[in-house]
Amino acid sequence: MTHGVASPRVCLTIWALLLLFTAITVVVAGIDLGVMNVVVMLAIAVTKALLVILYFMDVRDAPQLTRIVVASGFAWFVLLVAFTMADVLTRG
Amino acid sequence: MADGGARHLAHHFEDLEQQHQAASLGMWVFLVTEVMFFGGALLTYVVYRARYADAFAHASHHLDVTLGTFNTVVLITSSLTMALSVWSAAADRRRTLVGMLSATMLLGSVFLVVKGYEYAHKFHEHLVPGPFFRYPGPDAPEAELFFSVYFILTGIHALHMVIGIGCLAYLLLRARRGAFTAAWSTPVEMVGLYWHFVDIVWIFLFPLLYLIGRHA
Amino acid sequence: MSVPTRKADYLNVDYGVRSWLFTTDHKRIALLYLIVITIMFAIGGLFALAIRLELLTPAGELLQADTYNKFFTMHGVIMVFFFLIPSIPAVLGNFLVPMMIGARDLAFPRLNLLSWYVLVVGALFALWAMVTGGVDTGWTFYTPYSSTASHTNVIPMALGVFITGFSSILTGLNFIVTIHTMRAPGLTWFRLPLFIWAHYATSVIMILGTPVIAITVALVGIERAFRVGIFDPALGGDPILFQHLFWFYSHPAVYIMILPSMGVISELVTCFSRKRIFGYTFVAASSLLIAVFGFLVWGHHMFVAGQSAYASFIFSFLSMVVAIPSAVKVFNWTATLYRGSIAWDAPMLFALGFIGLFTIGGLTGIFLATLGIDVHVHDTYFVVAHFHYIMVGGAIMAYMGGLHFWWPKMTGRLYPEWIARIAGIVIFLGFNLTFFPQFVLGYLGMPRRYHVYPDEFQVLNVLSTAGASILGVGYLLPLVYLTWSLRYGPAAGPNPWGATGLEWQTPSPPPPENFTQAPEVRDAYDYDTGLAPLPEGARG
Amino acid sequence: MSRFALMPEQASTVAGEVDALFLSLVGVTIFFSLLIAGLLVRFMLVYRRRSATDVPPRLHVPLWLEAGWSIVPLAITMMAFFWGARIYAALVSPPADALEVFVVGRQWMWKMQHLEGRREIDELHVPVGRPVKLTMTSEDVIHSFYVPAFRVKQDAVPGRYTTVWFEATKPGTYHLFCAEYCGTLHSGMIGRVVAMEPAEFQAWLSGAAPGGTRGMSVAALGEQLFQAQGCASCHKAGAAQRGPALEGLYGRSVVLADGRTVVADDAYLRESILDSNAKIVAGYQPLMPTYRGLLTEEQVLQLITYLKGLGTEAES
Ligand code: HEA
Ligand code: HEA
Ligand code: HEC
Ligand code: CUA
Ligand SMILES: [Cu+2]
Repeated sequence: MTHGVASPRVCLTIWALLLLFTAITVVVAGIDLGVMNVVVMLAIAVTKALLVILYFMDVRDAPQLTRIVVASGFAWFVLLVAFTMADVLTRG
Repeated sequence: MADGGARHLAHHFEDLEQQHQAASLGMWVFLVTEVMFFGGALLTYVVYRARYADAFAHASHHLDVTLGTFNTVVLITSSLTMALSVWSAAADRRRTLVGMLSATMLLGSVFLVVKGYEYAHKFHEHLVPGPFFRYPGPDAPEAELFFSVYFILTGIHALHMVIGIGCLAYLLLRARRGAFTAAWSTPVEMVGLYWHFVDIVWIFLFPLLYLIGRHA
Repeated sequence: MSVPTRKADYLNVDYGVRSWLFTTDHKRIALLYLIVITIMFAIGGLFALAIRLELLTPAGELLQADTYNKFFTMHGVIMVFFFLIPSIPAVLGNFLVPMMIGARDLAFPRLNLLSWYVLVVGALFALWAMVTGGVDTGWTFYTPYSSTASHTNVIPMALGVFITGFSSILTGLNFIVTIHTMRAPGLTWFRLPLFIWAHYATSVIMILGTPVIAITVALVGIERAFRVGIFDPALGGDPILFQHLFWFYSHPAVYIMILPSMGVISELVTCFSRKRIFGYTFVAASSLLIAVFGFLVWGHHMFVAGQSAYASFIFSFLSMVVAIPSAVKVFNWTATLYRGSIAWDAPMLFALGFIGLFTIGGLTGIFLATLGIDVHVHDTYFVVAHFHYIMVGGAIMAYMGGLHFWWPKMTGRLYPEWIARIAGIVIFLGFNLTFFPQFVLGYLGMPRRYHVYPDEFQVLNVLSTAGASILGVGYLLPLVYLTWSLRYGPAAGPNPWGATGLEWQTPSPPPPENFTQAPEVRDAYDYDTGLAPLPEGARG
Repeated sequence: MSRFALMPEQASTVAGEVDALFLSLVGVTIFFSLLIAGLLVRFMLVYRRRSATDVPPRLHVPLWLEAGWSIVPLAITMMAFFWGARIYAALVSPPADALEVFVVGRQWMWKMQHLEGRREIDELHVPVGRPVKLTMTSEDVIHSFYVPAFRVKQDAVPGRYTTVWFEATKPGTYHLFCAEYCGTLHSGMIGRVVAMEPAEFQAWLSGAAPGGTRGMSVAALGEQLFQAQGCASCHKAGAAQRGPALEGLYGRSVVLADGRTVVADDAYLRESILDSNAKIVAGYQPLMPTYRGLLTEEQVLQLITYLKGLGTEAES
């Protein structure tokens, strides 16, 4: 049974990338970019999460079903937020 | 290893492959429920943040970014050691496995200690929501909302860490007795998935809670 | 034992309380659930009777206002969280999902047992909250009433609901994994019984929705316990945010309650008309569509709550769309009967009752989803009538039908057919008399959760109470004769109905490992091939 | 109002249309219920099992049939949606000339305040033939203002304003119910709406009001408060003026310190008073104290009414 477990080299690379992104997000947070601050921060967070999911959690060569499960989890969270905000942002 | 892991096969499965598939799918489905569990709490953050952007930005100044960053690094590193644990188990390296599991537990504990220190600090500053909440700046009520959300999100996150450390302790005990082999290391993989998930939650909480008001 | 030569089956393989309380056999766990759920139904039903008695007169002489409020709250909480949500999935689903797919057990048997214990612990919390003073928030726990104003045991009750949620999550998780990984070789998705599809769809909702109710009631509990504001308007918190979180789960939850029933009906209708289901793919797909679209309509509970008009339009529109898959199912069931060979056995009568009452309940859901009408009938007895039509007239009817249908499989015994038919008819009549007047009451404007009401509403309330007493008798009958059959019922044989499901290919009650030899896998409803003949002496 | 009936009385401009829509859907329900029930019973009788060896035919499933019975219900629900949405759209947009009344709910009573000064409890007098708009809030938990004869209902939510409007068409006395569960005496939180001929209503309005507020209008009460609470010290033109002038504020857009622009509506004024630091006007310091907890909901409404009045004065 070999389920593509990430090798130590891959792990270390990903770890370094994650730290790099952490540094970037802390630095960027100190600069005033208006609304872009939030966008950049979230984009970085999503990237980091993807790195963890794909490499540390070995989804990159997991079965299709696993990917669907992961995706639906996040999709449903987005749905919860989106429909609630559809109310909150449009209240008179 | 002599039995190729066969003694781990439960009576109702056909073979180990099917059993592993079931465990892995089960874990992923469980993580989806966790996403929604945190998701509900995160929704309160999103709604109030959208409505009281300034108050939230100001309140976030009362969080310690240095400690937050430190903890982020700690947790990311613990994810690394966790990933290496999974690899060690799959590569039949028992000593490395024990070492990596210990490291993960240790890093997790460091995270919790730092978090505890931050909590204690908030407590002294009267920034814990409730009857004793005192807030120096404007928008005290909205700031109180921020701290409610902060404590709830980080609180359930910390609770998950505690559970994770418990699971790691169990793995450690079994790993020292050589329970995990290349043929069968499902529990290590499953706890690994859980631990990485907890890490991912923090990857979002850190910028959302600590960094939103940095530039203002 | 009276039958010493009986072969080892799951019931007699082991004796003693321990062998039940520590069992990991899905069939035994199903029976454990059956016991808990029946107790909860009786408690919830007794509250219902007290409610109806109180409403006999407009002045509210029987109960104090506070007592009444606690009664309907506990009626709602118990019926929804501790009876209807676990009912079909945890009893029939637990028993049948592995058997129908030719597996020996669910994927995680110990987790399955755990989820029963979790339900029991949750129920104990709820009962504790009840006997130490009760809760008066309504089953909806709306803030800020629940978080600040109420003086009752909200926290233990919230804990009960929180804990029970995990039972539901674990059951759903177990079903999903089992259905994906443990189907017998050759049993492809489109050969599965529709009962399985329905339970799969239900499980998806349990997984994606239930965690949200857990965190939501936890937040209310935290807000109450530590006096921190989360939904507190005094801090700028938003009580309507609570409603979003609550209904994000609780609307999909109504589909947790109805989808398994729909699965049961698909089995009953085909078996008793000896027909292949009409439009298999459509019925199967509609279950998934309901599960997915069911998540997009929660705001229809909030049309007058202060939600934005824009959001109301979206939610109303989507509520209309989600009704279509239900309609498709109703039409396909009806078409299945066409040119069938229809037997009038009790389970079939329950199934027909379901179809009729669900149609009325569902169509009145369309009234509620219609914005202009809901403004008037929201929080009136029209809503109460709507959901009892679906939950009592629909879901419980299907639960009864399923219980009667699989009773011989579960116990190895047949129940007295004629009394069962009479019970079905009594329930149907009592039900309509109880709840039909409530539609009229609601449109006339009688608000729900009212303990005293204006005189002009009395006539209809008296009718409703009269109906409830008939209904109560109707529910007592099965309790009596099913229990009776356990000891005195004639032996059932492996397949008393001549049904095609895999579960009928094994003895009744089944052996601990479900099948003594691998079942012969075929399409779910092969009634037209003569492969599942009616047994000797079956009613023609 | 105490006869046995199957339909409620129609006493507002929307009631007729709501009922028409309702009855149409009743028609749809009867049609489909009878259709389904009729088919079920018919099949049960015609295809009753004759012998245990019957083998029913395998039927072809025509796509047009499946499509048909999806599309027809969809079409029907779409009609219901648009019709219902039209009524709702009208219900959420009060006409500009509506008579305004403030309603504050609390456990377990309704407090009404007419702009001209009359106050009522659990009773609301309104003229016939003129739209009436209620601006509502609650002092504790959520309540809901419901007049079945008018077919209107709206929750009163603590911490914010909601509005509902109606135009009574028939003089009479109608039930007022609290429709959102609010605790022990939820079912006792009921009252009456009295619809009167306009002239009668005017007479009633100028009649003596109970309590010490006889004859004093809401705006006048607001002005009193404006002085008593010290608002004037910062907001009246002069050397000591530290806050922006409030004349002509209502309905205008305000530029905030963080660059956003907001329209000064009821909600904004409410927030400015209760939560003064939530939105800071550009060019000013966050000096204004928050009045949360210091003013009752009714007093806030009085202040707002006074501020609105300032708008028209400045223009004239
Ligand atoms: C099992 C439970 C269950 C189910 C399945 C449903 C199904 C539906 N419900 Fe119901 N509902 C509840 C349980 C349920 N509901 C409960 C408990 C409440 C109250 C909660 C509380 O406040 O306490 C409630 C409240 C409720 C409301 C809020 C009312 C209010 O408080 O103001 C609304 C509004 O849209 C609604 C709509 C619907 C719709 C559109 C469906 C649809 O899914 C129905 C679809 C079915 C059909 C349409 C019938 C079959 C169709 C035909 C035979 C063909 C003809 C069809 C057409 C022409 C359309 N429901
Ligand atoms: C599954 C869900 C379910 C079920 C089955 C029922 C069943 C019944 N309900 Fe329930 N009801 C709800 C869910 C349900 N209800 C919910 C969610 C609410 C809203 C609560 C809220 O507002 O918060 C509600 C509210 C509600 C009200 C409105 C109260 C109010 O708003 O003021 C009324 C009033 O008539 C009512 C009546 C009934 C009746 C007569 C039955 C009958 O069908 C019950 C029949 C059953 C019996 C009569 C029991 C039979 C007896 C036995 C099986 C054993 C006997 C016992 C011993 C031997 C010891 N219900
Ligand atoms: C200590 C001085 C002070 C007092 C007392 C005071 N205000 Fe203010 N007010 C200000 C200042 C300064 C601002 C501008 C900054 C801001 O928006 O908070 C302001 C802003 C406002 C605004 C928003 C104006 C705009 O142009 O958008 C309103 C409305 C208002 N105040 C009403 C009141 C009322 C009503 C009271 C009494 C109950 C009151 N104020 C008492 C200082 C005061
Ligand atoms: Cu106020 Cu109900
Ligand atoms: Cu709903």
